[in-house]
Amino acid sequence: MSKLCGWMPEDAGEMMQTLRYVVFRDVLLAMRRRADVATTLFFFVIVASLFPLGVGPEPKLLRAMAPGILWVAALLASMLSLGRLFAEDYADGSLEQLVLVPEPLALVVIGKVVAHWLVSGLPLVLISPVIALQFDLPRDAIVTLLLALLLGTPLLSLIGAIGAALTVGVRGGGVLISLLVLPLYVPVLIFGAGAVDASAMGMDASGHLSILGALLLLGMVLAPWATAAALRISLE
Amino acid sequence: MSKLCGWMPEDAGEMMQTLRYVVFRDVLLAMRRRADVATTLFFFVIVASLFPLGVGPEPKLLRAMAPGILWVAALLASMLSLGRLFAEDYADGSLEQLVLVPEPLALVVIGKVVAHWLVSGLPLVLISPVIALQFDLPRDAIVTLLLALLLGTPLLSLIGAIGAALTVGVRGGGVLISLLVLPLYVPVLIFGAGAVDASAMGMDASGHLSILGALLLLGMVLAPWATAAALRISLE
Amino acid sequence: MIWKSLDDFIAMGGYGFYVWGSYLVTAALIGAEILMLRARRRAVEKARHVQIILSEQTKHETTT
Amino acid sequence: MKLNWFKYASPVTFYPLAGKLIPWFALAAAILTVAGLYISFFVAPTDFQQGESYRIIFIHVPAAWMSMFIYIVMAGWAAAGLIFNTRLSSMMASALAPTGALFTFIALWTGALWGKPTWGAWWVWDARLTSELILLFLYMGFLALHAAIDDPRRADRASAVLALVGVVNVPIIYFSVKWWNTLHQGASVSMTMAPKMAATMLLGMLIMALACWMYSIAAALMRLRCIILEREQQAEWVANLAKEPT
Amino acid sequence: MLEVSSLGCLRGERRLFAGVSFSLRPGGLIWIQGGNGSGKTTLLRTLCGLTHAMAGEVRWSGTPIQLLGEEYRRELTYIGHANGLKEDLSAQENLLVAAHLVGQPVSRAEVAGALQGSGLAGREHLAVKFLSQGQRRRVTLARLRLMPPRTLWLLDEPFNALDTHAVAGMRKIMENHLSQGGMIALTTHQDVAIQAADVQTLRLDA
Amino acid sequence: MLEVSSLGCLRGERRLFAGVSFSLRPGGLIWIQGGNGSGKTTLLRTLCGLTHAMAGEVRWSGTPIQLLGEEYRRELTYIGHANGLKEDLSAQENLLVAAHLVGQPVSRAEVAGALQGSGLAGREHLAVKFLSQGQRRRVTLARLRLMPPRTLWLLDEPFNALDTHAVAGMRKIMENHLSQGGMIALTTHQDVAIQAADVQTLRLDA
Ligand code: HEM
Ligand SMILES: Nc1ncnc2c1ncn2[C@@H]1O[C@H](COP(=O)(O)OP(=O)(O)OP(=O)(O)O)[C@@H](O)[C@H]1O
Ligand SMILES: Nc1ncnc2c1ncn2[C@@H]1O[C@H](COP(=O)(O)OP(=O)(O)OP(=O)(O)O)[C@@H](O)[C@H]1O
Ligand SMILES: [Mg+2]
Ligand SMILES: [Mg+2]
Repeated sequence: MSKLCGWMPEDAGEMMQTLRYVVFRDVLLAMRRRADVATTLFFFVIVASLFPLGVGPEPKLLRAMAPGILWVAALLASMLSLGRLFAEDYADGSLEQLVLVPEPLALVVIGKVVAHWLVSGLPLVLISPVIALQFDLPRDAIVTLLLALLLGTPLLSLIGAIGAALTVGVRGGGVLISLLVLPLYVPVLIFGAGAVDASAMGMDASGHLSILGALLLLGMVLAPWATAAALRISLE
Repeated sequence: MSKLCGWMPEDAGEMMQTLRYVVFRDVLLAMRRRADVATTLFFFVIVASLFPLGVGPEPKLLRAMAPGILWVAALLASMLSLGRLFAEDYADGSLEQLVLVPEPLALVVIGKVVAHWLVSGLPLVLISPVIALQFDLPRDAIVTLLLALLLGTPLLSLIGAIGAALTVGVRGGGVLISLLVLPLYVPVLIFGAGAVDASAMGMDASGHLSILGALLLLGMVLAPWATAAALRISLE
Repeated sequence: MIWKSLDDFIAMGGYGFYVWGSYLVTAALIGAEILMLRARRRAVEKARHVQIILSEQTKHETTT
Repeated sequence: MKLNWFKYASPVTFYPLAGKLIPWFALAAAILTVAGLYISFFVAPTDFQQGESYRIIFIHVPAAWMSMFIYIVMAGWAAAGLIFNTRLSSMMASALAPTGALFTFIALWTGALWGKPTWGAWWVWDARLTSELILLFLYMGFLALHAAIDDPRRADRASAVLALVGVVNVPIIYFSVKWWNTLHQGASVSMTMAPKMAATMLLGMLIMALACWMYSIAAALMRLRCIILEREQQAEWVANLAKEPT
Repeated sequence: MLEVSSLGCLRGERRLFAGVSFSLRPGGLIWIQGGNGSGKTTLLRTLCGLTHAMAGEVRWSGTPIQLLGEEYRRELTYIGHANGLKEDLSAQENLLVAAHLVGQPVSRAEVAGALQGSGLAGREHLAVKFLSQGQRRRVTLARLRLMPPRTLWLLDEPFNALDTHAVAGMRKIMENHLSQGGMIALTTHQDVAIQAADVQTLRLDA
Repeated sequence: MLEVSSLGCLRGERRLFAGVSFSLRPGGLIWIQGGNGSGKTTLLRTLCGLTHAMAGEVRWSGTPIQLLGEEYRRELTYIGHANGLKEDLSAQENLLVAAHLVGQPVSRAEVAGALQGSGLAGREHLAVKFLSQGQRRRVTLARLRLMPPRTLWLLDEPFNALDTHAVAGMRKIMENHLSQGGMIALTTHQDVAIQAADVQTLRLDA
């Protein structure tokens, strides 16, 4: 029997392997639908284009709103795809299997978050300058927007993962959960939009950006554990 | 055998009964998962309240933006809850059972749309005056907003149902649905926001409102059939 | 003749970037579409070829 | 007469016919493009208001026309496929969609490049611009839905429903956007052209439009042939095709 | 009477079955057999009109079912592999809603009776998500106990996840239905001996 | 060795089972029996640590499993009622990913072999959503064919939806595993006679 179980080397390489395969699995799943990534992008573009239709075409008004609009669109795009981060795995039983993986659950969570960001966060960051042009933002503000989104979207994925884990197979307490998680997005939005706003008005945005960076660090350290704990509770 | 099958009266009452029970079922389900209703509402509130934070406190600017923002928020909130309109029923097999109901499928669709509106549209209409007050809209505009939302949100549910039916059983449905549905929402957004805008500027909004009403009628006549056709295709 | 020289033609009265940006990108996109159609065609042809060979083989196996 | 029609409504008979037609359309497209470009760049005079930047019109307007026209044709084929359950019609619809989306994108791109020197901005929220953008979204929705469904028959039918819903909505969207813009005047720039379009300009534009038309038909037919082959892999007539040179 | 003539079905590039013909008379049972993936589920779905056949026809009292639509749906109960229960509703609510939706206005007492008969007494008001796999299947099958039943039952692996006691109960229900002139088309991998006057088997194996 | 001592479990206000004790030695099989809803699934989930017990303890080689964590998870394969397959991936991809995730670096050839052994040759590259119910179960169970296997298998109704041929195949795999010193805890409502040296049964009926 020792032969049966002793075959596996226990090292950091194996953790990396687990991480890599979680990422691989989720990215592969997303790639199965060639349209998936493009769809997230288009969603972002469409939402951003809806606001001018509602508010009207005055360029000055639109320029003032642009940072807020872009950030709300980013938040939505990331949130829409987050809903299914664990829900599908839960429904088809593969979440149980992931929890039984012989590595810390937080590692699996990190893998899933990374995959989510690669598939839905990154493309969005890359296309954001084009949309900023539609709102006629100055060049400095566009650079700041890129940086802010680069820091902010992973944070959205990390925070969203906690919410997604808590709402897996909810039993009643769901209202409380959405009360807790949605407000967590608000700081990201305020500092993200604030950075772009500042830079559009010719001020220094580095204060906002460093707060975003600090939040991201905090999120990377805490969120996976919180998510892992939430998942265990949900599966119980 | 004739006794086995002939027991059932065939009349309009029976159609009403089917309709009533579809609505009953979906509202009951929503009440069991109050988190979902709350999330939609919350989302609406957060999107709408974010802008004053992002844009700054100038009341004039805010008032100019208010109709557009409120309508976009309503659009997105309604769309967010669409993902679940048929997807869950599909996953657990009860959509098949609904398609096999011995009444026209369009009737079942109407029932589901009504329930969707009651659960996600109506609460939003009811809370909108509170948010309009945050933007310091005049009283007339608030009344117009209420009326416009009352006409517009059912239309959103009707159009959205088509998109939801088309994406049943398709992975990445949540985001795809928005790509399909949001462009179709544009007229509702324009006339809805236009009505509020007009009335905020002291003009007559009845033109916009009657166009919204006409669109709603058109939607009520056409959308259920399109949705039913889409559902049959998706289940094939 | 409208254009004095090739340079003049390329400069487009100072609007060269916009005019050529339009035409060249259009040409590139249409070219890309044609190439993609070619590639698709070739992929289908290849798959079909493989299938024909396969079906011929199985026919052979079943007859012998 | 009727028999004849249905004969060509089947992929088997249409496939070779399409193969014969493609070179002619391609040739026409090439000749018309050369003629059109010659007129655009060497015959049409400089516009006294906009200078040379106006020469974008010769690609911009044909592309914008094609984008709208192809959508309608596509929806027509989709409807035919849904109602008469003919495979070829649905295939035609999905063969047209990418080309339509391409022309929409070209219209947007050239428009943006024209807007920068003319209006000083890449983009303004003008009615026509906005409705063209929404048209691109509609095309993308059609393509994404088609790509997201694995069973081709189901994909055809589902996206046909979408195209039809879209076609009901396109005029509504168009007029609503138009109205939206006129309601909020203000900073928006209205699209103005030289007061009187010179005859040569019009001629150039029409020839280029015709060239785009021919190109679209050729491209759609080529894509159609690919689709037919992909879908009917297992059919006997496709297998027989291989024995003859194509 | 259900008549099936030379039905054929393609999936992907694969021919699942072809030339399937049979007819089912009042009181008749047909047991559709075949290995995993041989097309039993596909056949049942074709019989209820959810899937279109590539070839052949399904007729109910002589008319093709596509032409009948609602009239045919009114005669039939299909229980697929998925249970079709809403996880957040209780067993009682699920049954009540399902029955009313198909135009069968049952009372609470009748539903309670059916659940009791299925061995779920005491769990009528528990949300279905708390029930065990077999209990869920029992809830789904309890629809067959509600009077008055439809004529034609199409059952896809009804015994899945059921314990032996529940299987015996189901068998009795089915025999009762047949003796009253009902019809059943059934797939199952388990060997359940159903006593009926007219039992056919159909093998779909490739 | 797996030791279970006076395990008890509450669900809602209901006592599912109490005082369950047994031990499973290398080569041993335990067949957990009981009617629908008697707590078999709950017991299996407790054994793999997904659910906490209200009373009693589960020990692996003498240490409570909560203290072991990953070390214990490395020894065990749990196959629940749900298949745990991703519908959009092919059978091959599903197995590859699943094996790598649990730290079992198998090759494509091994996976293909396992699938072939499960009677899925020719369908390795079809997305799982196109497979029939039984074929999906076969894909899930093919994990057990991949070498080198884990020591302790916890199988919840593995034979569900399988045809008789596949059931026989699974039985052989399980017998093979036991003869190599593996352990199995199993629930099933079907009567499958597994030949092994050390077979226990445990009835959970209330
Ligand atoms: C991204 C920017 C633009 C887009 C999306 C766009 C879109 C369109 C569309 C859809 C049409 C066809 C409309 C119809 O036939 O009714 C059109 C026509 C036209 N556009 Fe643009 N356009 C853009 C920018 C511009 C600019 C900057 C100019 C010139 C200053 C311009 C000049 C024209 C002209 C002259 C026509 C032909 C008008 C006619 O046939 O009545 N466009 N454009
Ligand atoms: N797109 C496709 N390409 C190839 N094969 C397909 C496709 N879709 C379905 N199939 C095959 O069609 C069959 C569907 O069978 P069905 O679900 O009817 O089987 P079944 O007899 O009910 O099996 P089970 O006993 O496992 O429930 C499967 O063999 C599946 O592999
Ligand atoms: N919250 C709750 N309140 C009351 N009873 C509950 C609750 N949650 C679960 N149960 C009961 O616990 C039991 C769970 O049983 P479990 O799923 O372990 O059964 P099982 O033996 O696997 O049955 P099956 O053979 O049907 O798979 C069920 O009887 C269920 O009704
Ligand atoms: Mg089946
Ligand atoms: Mg169980």
